[in-house]
Amino acid sequence: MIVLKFIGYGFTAIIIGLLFMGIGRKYTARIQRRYGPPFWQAFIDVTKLFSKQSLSHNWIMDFGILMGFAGIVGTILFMPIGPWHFFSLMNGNIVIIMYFMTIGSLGMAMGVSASGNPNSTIGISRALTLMVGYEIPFVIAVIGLIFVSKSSLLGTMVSLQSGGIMNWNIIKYPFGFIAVEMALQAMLGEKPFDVITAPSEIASGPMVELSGKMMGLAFLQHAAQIFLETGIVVNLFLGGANNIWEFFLKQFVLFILSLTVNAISPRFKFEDAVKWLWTWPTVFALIQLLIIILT
Amino acid sequence: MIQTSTKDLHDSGFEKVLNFFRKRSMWMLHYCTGCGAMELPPTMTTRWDMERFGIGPMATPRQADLLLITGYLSIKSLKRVIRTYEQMQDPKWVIGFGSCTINGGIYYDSYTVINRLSDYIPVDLTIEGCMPRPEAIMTGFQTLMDAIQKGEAVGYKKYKENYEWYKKNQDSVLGRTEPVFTSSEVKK
Amino acid sequence: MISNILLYTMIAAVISFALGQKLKAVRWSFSALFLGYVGFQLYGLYGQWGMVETHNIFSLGSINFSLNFGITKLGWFFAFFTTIINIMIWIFSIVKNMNEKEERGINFLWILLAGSNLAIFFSVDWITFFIAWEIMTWTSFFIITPGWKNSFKAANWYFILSMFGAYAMLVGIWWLYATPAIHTLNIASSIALLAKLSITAPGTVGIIIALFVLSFFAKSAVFPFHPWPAEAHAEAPDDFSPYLSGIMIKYGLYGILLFIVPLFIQIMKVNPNIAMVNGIPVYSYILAWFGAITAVLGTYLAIVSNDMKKLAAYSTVSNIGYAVTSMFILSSAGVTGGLFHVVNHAVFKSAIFLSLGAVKFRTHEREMHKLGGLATKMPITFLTFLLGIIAAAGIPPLNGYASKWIIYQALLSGHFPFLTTMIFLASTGAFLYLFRALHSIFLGQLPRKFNNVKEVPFLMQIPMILGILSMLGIGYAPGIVLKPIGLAVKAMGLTPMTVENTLMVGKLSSINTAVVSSTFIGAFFFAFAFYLIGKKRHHVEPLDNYTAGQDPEEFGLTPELYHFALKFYEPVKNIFRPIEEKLNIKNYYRALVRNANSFGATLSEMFKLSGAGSSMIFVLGLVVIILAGWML
Amino acid sequence: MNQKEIIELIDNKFGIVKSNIYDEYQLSVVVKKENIFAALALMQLNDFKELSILTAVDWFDRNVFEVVYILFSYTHNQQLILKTEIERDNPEIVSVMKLWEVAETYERDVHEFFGIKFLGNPSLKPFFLHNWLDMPPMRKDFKTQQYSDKVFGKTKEEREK
Repeated sequence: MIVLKFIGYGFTAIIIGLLFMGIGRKYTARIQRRYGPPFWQAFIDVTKLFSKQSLSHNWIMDFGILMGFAGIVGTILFMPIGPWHFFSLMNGNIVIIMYFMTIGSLGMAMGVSASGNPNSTIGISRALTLMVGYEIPFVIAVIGLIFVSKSSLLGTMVSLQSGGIMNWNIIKYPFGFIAVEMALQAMLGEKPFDVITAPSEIASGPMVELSGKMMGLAFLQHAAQIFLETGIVVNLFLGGANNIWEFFLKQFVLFILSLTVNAISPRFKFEDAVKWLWTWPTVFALIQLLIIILT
Repeated sequence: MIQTSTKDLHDSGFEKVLNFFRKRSMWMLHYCTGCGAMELPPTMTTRWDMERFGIGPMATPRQADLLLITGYLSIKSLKRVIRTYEQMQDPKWVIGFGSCTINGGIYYDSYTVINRLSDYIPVDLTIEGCMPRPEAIMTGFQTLMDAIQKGEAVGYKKYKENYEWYKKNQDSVLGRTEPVFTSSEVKK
Repeated sequence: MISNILLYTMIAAVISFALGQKLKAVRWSFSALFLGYVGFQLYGLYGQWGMVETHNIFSLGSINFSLNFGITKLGWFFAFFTTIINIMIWIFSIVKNMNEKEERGINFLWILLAGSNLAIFFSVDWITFFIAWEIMTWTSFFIITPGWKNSFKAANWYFILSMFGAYAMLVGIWWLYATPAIHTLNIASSIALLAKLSITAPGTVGIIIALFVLSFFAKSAVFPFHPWPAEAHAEAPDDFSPYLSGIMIKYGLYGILLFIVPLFIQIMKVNPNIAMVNGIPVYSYILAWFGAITAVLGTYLAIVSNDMKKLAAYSTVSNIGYAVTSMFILSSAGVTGGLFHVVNHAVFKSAIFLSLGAVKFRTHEREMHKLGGLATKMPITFLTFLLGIIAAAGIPPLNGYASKWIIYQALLSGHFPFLTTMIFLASTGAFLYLFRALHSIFLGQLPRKFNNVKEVPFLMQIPMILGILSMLGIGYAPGIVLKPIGLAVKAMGLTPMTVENTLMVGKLSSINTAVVSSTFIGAFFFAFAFYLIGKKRHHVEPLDNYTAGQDPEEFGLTPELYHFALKFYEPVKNIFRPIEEKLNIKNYYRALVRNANSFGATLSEMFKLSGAGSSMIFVLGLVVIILAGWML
Repeated sequence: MNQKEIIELIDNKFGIVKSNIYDEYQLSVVVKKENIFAALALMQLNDFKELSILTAVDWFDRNVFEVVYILFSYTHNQQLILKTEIERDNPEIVSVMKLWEVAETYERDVHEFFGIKFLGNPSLKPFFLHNWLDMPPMRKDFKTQQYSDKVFGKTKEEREK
């Protein structure tokens, strides 16, 4: 039974994530006054990737990429998706989620750097430094919320926000939401912060040596990551949801917001990206924390 | 104009089903050698928008399925094209832009520019024109997609089948050891 | 019972020294077996709490000096887990020392060190504690410098700091004994008396605490003293650095847990009028901040270091920072978290150092950019290192996560927002340098000169495999280690956390580590199912890589050139460069050394001047002594 | 220093074979082979700081190579084209690397495509052409059409095998 539920969770995350990517590409195309690919383009891409021949340099590359994808799918189980939650006891412990996500990035980093291509390693060193960059504002904002809701479980945070829009965290703690929204932009790797897979500078960064099946797994991991990160922010600030579709809708709104910024903004130089993340979002998060402590 | 293979290398039944997905999402590696590179941005952006068919630019040969050779190829760049082609993964196609890849174009008599690209790597589709306009490129893509759907675009299998022939041609150009003109011809 | 264990260690040390030069393997395996016997004896002592053995040595007037050992819950716990790790390390060093020249001395000193290690944990009164502390300091000093020239300069730094700490502790002990209100050498009673004294004379109590904290911080490389482990570990012999950073650096933490933390708890109970912040005394909060600064500083210094052993040493410093911060929160979760992190850190750090030692054993190379691609050549070492860094980064399935989770519970439930941010910054930063080490040593391109590197002999692999198993075991069921910790925490007067074998219940939320690890394994199979779709991938050797069309031979591309490892985190260095220039602890120490030299030079100059100069110094000295005597 | 003065300056020093003024900013002077180096050094002292290009022309019918140095002066705003002729069978000329370092690359290029040896230039190695074993290609008597057909394949029939 658990296994079925597990597979159900995994597939919802992947399908919704791919759906978001497809609609996102169409949305960006429409911003650029182009017709854009069909919304199920992401599914076609994934099937094509899995049908292609693939290569790997050593067993660590396969193991790493599998671990990356497993890390992200595993984290989704800890996050309450609307009314569904997989674990009753540890329903959405924010500390577990943040640390389980690092398995995803560690796995991908290990797999990709085993390929021995300097482009991918430069991409990984940038990804890790950026991770430190966006973790700070995110953590300060989350700490504020934990103090307020007296527990680090997303489930309790969601129940605290139930009942009408007025007591959503986005209304009660606007600064925290702004900080987390900026951090989300960097988490998803969208345009101002896509220093990790900068196609022109380091030839699509970590994904340089991934082909066919490997690239397919990396694609699915990115889709699941979109689902996960937007889901966390929905639970934290937009008060979760009492039915599934409302949850997906809220996630979609957040994703579209970050895509709008992505469609129109150039790319940061790498040091500036980290410095920017340590100034503006952190300032907002600290203001939020002071407000919570003082009141 | 499609360079179909002589022997029967068409794709089998199940392969045909996959071909639908391969056709609808071709990732192109854009090896811009000659003047054809200028034609690609218009096809990508608002007016012609090739992304409608799922065709998008990719940075590395490992992820790409479509190799665009957009112009003349000198011997040195031919060596790089061959290495990039061999680094690409299996169902892969090559499109030769413009007359330079068909018969050497205006460089037909140059001592470094090759005359026929299809002697060295299998070309699935060549688009005529001394730099074809975006409309021609779009129809080119359409014909390639139909060929893939029908299972005829099998350049990569042809390359594997008679690899020695291609290798011989490549070595005749890249790995020459004795001079081309014998001393007698030089005198007159 | 304990005293004859210590006696046997002395005898064993002498026997091992007596064994000839040729019997290297016999010597080290004898010491490993002996320590196994000691471990077994210790296991036997589990139940007998409070059993004290006193041995009077001599009496001088009213004071009679006696060595007395007793088993406390905290002491037993530390002794037992350090002995187990020591056995693991010695199995590793059996093979490692095969081709070492002067390893006879190291073994002798090391057994003495192990003996003093046990003596520290079992000493009940200050005198025995100080004697054991001294033996530990000088034996470890001589082991770090077995005759190599540059290691002397590094260990010199370590020796001066330990001496400074030891003198501070000696003054503290003397001061304790001298004040009429306390006048006892027994540690436990000194805590209670000091707590009562803090109401009437907070000044003296403050100074005594400061002295002891100084010596413990110097030993455990906390903030002002954090640079010494980098040099000492890097220069120490490869099989001693796991001991050095796994166990030796924990003595300061043991001292804090033995004396400082229970003292603060008593003061909180007994003394109403002390300044409180968030429910803990102010100075405990400040010391917690020292720990947080160490954590962040250790992480930054590790990110920018290029020598693999220095990197691991700085990561030890940063992990010590976590433990110190969580201990000084003085809540039950804090102390348990700190203690548990000490154990976890000892386990995964010794695993990391063992794998580094194995790499150095095969490649004789310490600079990270000269290595690379060793994973396929040395799989077991790679797996140990990989699991070591996963545990060190605190990633769930392994043991590092359990203690980090408790530390976060303590920090968050105790309402310390900025401390939590610093710790979180340090632990995300930890992930940076840990991955860098993994990549530069094991992944990436294999240099040609290491083409025929083989895996280390099986005897060296046993401790690594043991390390992996213990990391996975503690990660899967932390209850095993948390139960004895609960006893030690109860002894300090705090209510221990409710813990079953795999379930940990904290104030904010509870976590079942077994479920966390099984979710990861389940997710791994889910991913593996996707991996099976499609054609089988084919193998490609490392240099057949995307080089933008250029073929490597003609391009003059060698694996060494193609391995990106030298300036791995240059952007991070650029970001912190302005700050780094201004406040750098090392220049501060160098300035101190320069001033001391100049002062000494002027003094000797005056002395050599003439009769008048020397008599003037003599008079000056007399005056100073009289003044000091009159003032105190 | 206008154009006439330049011509007189060179003429009374080295004797000009021929000179020609194209327009008010450009003039060309032909000098004998043995004093070309001295002329160039002289002009460099007179503010012709920049050697824009060094190339050669193959007069096949007159069986002579014409080596061309184009100098430019910012102060006089003049482009001086100094030419000299060397025999075609054993073409060699002294290198001007000492005056302008950039000349090393130009000379290497001219050496590869015309076969002119520049005495004193250490790096006369193959440069652009991929393992070229034939006659230098820019010479008029090199038949590119036949070469291209021979190497890259000529007619349709050949290809149909």
